[in-house]
Amino acid sequence: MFNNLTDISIPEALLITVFSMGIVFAALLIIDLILQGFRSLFYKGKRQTKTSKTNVVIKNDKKTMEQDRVTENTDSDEEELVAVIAAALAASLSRPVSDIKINKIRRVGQETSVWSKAGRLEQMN
Amino acid sequence: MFNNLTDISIPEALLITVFSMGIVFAALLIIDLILQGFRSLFYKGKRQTKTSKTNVVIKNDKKTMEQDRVTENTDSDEEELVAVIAAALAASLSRPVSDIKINKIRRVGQETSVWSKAGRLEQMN
Amino acid sequence: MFNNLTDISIPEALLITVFSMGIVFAALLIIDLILQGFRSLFYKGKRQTKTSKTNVVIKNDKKTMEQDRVTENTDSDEEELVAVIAAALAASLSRPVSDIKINKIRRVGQETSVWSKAGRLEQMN
Amino acid sequence: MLFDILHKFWDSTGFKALLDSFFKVDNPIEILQSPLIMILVSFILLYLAIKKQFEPLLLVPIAFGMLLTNLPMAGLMDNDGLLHYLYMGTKLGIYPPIIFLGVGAMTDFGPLIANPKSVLLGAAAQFGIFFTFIGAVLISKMGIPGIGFTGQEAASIAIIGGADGPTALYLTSQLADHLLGPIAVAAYSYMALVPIIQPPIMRFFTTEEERKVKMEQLRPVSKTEKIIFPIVVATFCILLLPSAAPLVGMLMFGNLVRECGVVERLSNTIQNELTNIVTIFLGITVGATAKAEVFLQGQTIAIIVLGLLAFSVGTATGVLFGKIMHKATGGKVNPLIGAAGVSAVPMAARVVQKEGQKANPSNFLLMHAMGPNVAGVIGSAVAAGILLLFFS
Amino acid sequence: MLFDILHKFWDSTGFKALLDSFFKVDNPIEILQSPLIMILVSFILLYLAIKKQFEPLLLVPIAFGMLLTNLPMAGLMDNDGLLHYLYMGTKLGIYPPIIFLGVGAMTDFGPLIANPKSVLLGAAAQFGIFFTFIGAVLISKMGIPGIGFTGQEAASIAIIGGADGPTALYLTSQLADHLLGPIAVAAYSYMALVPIIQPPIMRFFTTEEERKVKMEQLRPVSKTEKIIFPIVVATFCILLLPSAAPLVGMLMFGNLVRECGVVERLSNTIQNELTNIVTIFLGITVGATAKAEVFLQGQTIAIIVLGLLAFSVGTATGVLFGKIMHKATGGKVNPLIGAAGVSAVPMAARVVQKEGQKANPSNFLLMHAMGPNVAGVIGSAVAAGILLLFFS
Amino acid sequence: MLFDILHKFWDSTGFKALLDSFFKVDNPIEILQSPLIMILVSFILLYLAIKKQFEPLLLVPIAFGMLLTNLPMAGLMDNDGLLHYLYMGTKLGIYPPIIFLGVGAMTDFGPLIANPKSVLLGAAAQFGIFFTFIGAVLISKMGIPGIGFTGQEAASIAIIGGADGPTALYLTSQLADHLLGPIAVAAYSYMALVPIIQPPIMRFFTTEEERKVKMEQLRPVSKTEKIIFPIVVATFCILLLPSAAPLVGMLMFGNLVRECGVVERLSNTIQNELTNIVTIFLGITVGATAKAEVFLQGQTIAIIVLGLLAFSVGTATGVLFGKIMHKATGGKVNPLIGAAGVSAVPMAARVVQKEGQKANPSNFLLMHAMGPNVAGVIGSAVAAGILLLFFS
Ligand code: NA
Ligand code: NA
Ligand code: NA
Repeated sequence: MFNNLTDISIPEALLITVFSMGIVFAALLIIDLILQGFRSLFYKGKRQTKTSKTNVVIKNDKKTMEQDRVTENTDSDEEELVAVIAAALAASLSRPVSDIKINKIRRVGQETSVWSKAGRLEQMN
Repeated sequence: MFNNLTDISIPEALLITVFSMGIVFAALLIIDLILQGFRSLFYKGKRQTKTSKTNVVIKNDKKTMEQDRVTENTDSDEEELVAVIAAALAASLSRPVSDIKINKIRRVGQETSVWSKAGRLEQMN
Repeated sequence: MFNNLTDISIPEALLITVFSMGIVFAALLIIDLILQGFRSLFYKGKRQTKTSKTNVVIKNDKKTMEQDRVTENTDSDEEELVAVIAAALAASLSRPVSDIKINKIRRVGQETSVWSKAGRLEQMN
Repeated sequence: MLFDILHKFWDSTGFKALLDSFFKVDNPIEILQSPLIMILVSFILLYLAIKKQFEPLLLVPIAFGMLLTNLPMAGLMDNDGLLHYLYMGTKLGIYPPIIFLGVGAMTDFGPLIANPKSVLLGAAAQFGIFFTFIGAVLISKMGIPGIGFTGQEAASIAIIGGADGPTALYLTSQLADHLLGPIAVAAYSYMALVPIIQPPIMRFFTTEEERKVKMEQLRPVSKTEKIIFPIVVATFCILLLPSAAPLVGMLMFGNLVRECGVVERLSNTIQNELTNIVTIFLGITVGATAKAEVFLQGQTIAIIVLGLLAFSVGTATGVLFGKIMHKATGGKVNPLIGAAGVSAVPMAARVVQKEGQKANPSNFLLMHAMGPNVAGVIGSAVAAGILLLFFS
Repeated sequence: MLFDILHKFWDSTGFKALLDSFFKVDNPIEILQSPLIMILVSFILLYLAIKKQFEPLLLVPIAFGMLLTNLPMAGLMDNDGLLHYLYMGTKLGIYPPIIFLGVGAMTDFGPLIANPKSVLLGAAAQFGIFFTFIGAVLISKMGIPGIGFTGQEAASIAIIGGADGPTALYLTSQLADHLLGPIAVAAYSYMALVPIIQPPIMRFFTTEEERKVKMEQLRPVSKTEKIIFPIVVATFCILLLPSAAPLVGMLMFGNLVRECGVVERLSNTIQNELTNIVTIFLGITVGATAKAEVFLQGQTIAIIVLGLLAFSVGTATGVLFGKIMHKATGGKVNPLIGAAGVSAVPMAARVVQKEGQKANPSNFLLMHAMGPNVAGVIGSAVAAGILLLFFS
Repeated sequence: MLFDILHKFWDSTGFKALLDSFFKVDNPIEILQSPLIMILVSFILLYLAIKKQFEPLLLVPIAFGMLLTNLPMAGLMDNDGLLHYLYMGTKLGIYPPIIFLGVGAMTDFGPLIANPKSVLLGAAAQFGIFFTFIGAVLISKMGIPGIGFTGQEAASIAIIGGADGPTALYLTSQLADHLLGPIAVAAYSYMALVPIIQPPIMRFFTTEEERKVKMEQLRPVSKTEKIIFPIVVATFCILLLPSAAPLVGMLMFGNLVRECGVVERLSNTIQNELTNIVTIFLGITVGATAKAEVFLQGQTIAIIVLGLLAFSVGTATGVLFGKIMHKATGGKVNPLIGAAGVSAVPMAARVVQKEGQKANPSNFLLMHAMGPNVAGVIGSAVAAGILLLFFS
């Protein structure tokens, strides 16, 4: 398509940019349209009617470091966390936020240190 | 062994069938004999005497879909399940069925949905 | 370095031994020195001051056979086990032994037999 | 110039290739081999796997592999394509024996050891394989245009009757890897359909009285027997049929790891992560062999039909042999358990349990059916060994 | 004779080679390419990864690989070296799509399905890629000695702007694998620095009022939609851009395995062990490409600078497009969520959440930002496909 | 014709080949190399591994691989055989370093860091390696027919004295892979026999008084030290001995992943699934190298004898160096801990603990023995590096 793809001229670079961003937008625009189709096909607002309260105990996984950063902050963050979890659950459980009541946030994570100790012991006994 | 193995004639196919089923039966018949040898070597009906009652709590794994199909049915299936588990345990614990008393069937599985939610949250917080 | 490495003479073998053990000792001696450097860099005996008691519940893993061998012995070994665990924890928690009080040793392992039974059942139901 | 790029871009898309597969064909019949049809087939398989739960562990990866390979221009099965690299494990016959390792580690041969006679039912059900082999040869002689199988192909189709996924995929990968797609689809679909295919055949060949037979309690099996079993069976079967070594060897190694009780951590990893990883790679690459031009052939229809025949005949001969044993033992054997000899573990054994209870609600045949069921796995591995001996 | 051996031994050590890299150079400038400098760089990266928690899952392996490859004479990247064998999975483009399989299995596209318009923010943020591409071409024209990029190299550098590790590593492995080291370091470092890079840009381009905007509750998304989504998006994107197939195909396969609900055990293994194993091998071998003589070049500095540009421009165009949507919807869209379009999942979405709350403590933008965030992953995979189309 | 097939079938079985190995030999002495004998040897190893729990994690796979490879005609180690494909990871030196990655991730170097002097005990115990090396050379000079070792073979046999499985397998795979079978069997058997081999030697070289010595509490070790340790040791050892890079590099990478605390998920996968999967493949393919014609040689007996020598001498020199340290420190060091320097982690350290308690019930030497024990792992990796430097 171009004279020499190992040595790109500036006009060529601009052309590539315009064309590529065009394709990127076109592609994602079509995905947008597909998803709007999803909405009309699958979502009729029915679920709004069944508003059962959901009690949730959040089980934190030990896998990422994300939570450690959260753990650094305290107290004031606790409320943010509740709100964020509520919002997240709302989406993932397909319920409006108002339906969700969080009773208790129990951190289950950080067992890792115990485990790795068990590992060490295992190795020695 | 045959003229042309990429182009099999019908008599050849029949011969292959007769011969192969012969080998299959011979092979499995010998396994049968070996297992009858096992019986006389290892099993003297001794275990019958020690009839201690075994209380078992069945821990269902979350891994396969099998249990979901079971879960669809209810109530009337519960009894079948107990019976089947008893039979299975009888074999795997090497005890006659009458020795086994199942107190409680506790399903531990299906934590997966909770976990995958935790996964999603983890990703977002 | 040698005439023929596929056919080693006895003097050559002795030379290799002397030289190699020399390198092994030299290498590990330097590691010794590095670790003595660690001691002076990172360890000032400070931690001695904060002597909070640590209550520990040991969680045995089901993975190795080691513990089975331990399990064979009983009673008299229990004390040894406590002592050994205390020593191990002392090192891994960076606390002197006297700081550690073990309340309870709870074996969590050996669920494997239950699990494998669950596996078999799963396969059959 | 932008127009020029757009034109070239359009030529590079799969959309154009897909349109061309309809409108730029020399012969209207070629439309029947359009990748679009395969894309639709993959959607149907995804529907069956997800909604109807047809053996989803393999059919979801197979169907997605089928989708990816039929999106034109993507080149995932080209020599330097991602799926082609992963396919090497299928082609070289590595993945299926590793799955068998996992199957061995998940299988309890206790019911077979307790009731050795049931091993013969696992032999009888292999008639399905060879009946189908004859069928495939017969069809080839009928002169239907586009439908004809070489000996290797006929053997690969026949093994569908083994009702055992890894065995079918291993044999096919060694004898006729271009048929991996249709044979995998047929084998896994019929395995999922066992609860529908088998009951009428089981009822047709048995009387109500026979189905009511309650079988006596199996004897207990000791740990020692369970440990010795895989060693002895592997040694014997491989000495008899060296070509069955990859399948039987791995099956029995997995079982030994399971039963020996001293390598629990290996057993867990084999049963879970190793099997899962290989399942994903095996499934998606088997699906990726099903390109439109090889899948959309008259042969595929013949394979689908012959596969159904294979399952049906295997069930029937299993049940009929069960009837012989019923007579020979003076009525101690319920002939229904013969149907479990096709393998399709553990589905076929569960079908036997259900049918037995329909006839007699106090009947528990599950453990008795597990014997022929696991014997069927050994039986079809042996049959695969014989076919490899002839055809490779 | 012992002295002779000692002399030869000394010649075989890395210590001697390291000393020679300082004292036995033809030209003093060569000292700047001493492996010792790379060893120090690897220590710094380890410090950042461990102490500062800069994307440690990849930077710890990358930094250690960098250390090992720069210890002279060890030969781990020689043709028969350990890391060279493991590197094949990187070079052949196998590891990054498998990581994408894991990413798909860990990603919830629900927020994107619920708010389709947010997909456009994921498109807008890709300007960062192409802006950087122009930048790399411009720099090459400036005639700075030792700094000049081919088209393939410029494309590989540009993809840093995608803020997506596996995509960057895949594209670079296909177009310019000698740059894997610096591009990986830049990409993962800036992803870790997202909470520092993005906020000033976000605040610069938005008003207080705009940042205060609360967005309305997302609609619920059904299981069916989540299952159909990966199938449809894979089919469409690969038909449009066949070259994106390895990335988009694996991403969406992983997501289907996650959402279909019938292959939980495959989903678990993909998310955990498979991803972890491949992460280790990918990381250490990517690091192992960063030998002193290729890493310690003026080009690396240019890549570091251009990478920062890429992230900044992507953030800015995302936010600016957010402002357009803010206007177009009559103020319903908070423009901050545009910043999440660069991907860097989920860090960028969390930054949006924090900035939104700073402006308005009752503001919860996280779920709204997850839409552009995951759209950005698709967007940069699409952009990578276009660049592959041009340059491979 | 059926008879004809049966005849050809019989020729294809392993049974015939096995019979021929007894009755159709040119020279009666060839009977001693019958595969049947190896099959019996594999059964004995399985018995030891399962019933006596001799290092079952490796001996169960090794013994089963030995069984499979000696079933005639199965061809699992032919160029296109299943085990031959899997063997590539052993032959290319990939599996053992990955096992070392796992060992690193499972090892706590804390006791070594707390007591640096114990590192020298890990050096002293390596005398066992070189003593055995001299022994192997001596035996070769004795002119016993059929027993003679090249330098490479002598080095591979000597490394048994390292009492470290992956190191022995790595060195042997690089220098003399035809000896993998006997060397693996000897190494793992003697590691299992450590509780029987070591105590008499330990008691012979020490006095009751010495064994009663209680050692003072180890100092606490900080997280920072544990993180820096693997980085520094890897850098130093590989600079000194580049040929040790695959072993030392992976050992220390695994340890860094363990100790750095920010990549817990990688650490878990390395310690469990990755190590387990590679253990299975390594074990079964190492066993598969032990075909009758290479295993049933006078050399194997020599290897078994030399291996025992290696363990015994290593234990003795470790204890003797312990006595030197006992004197040098004015009685602060219990010389028993020197025996742990042979590695065989953690068995040797446990033996020290038991012997110490026998002499003095209030004696807890375990943590003090862990120092030399893990130092022994580094020591034999260094020794392996030197042997590779000479002989590869
Ligand atoms: Na079968
Ligand atoms: Na992106
Ligand atoms: Na050692």
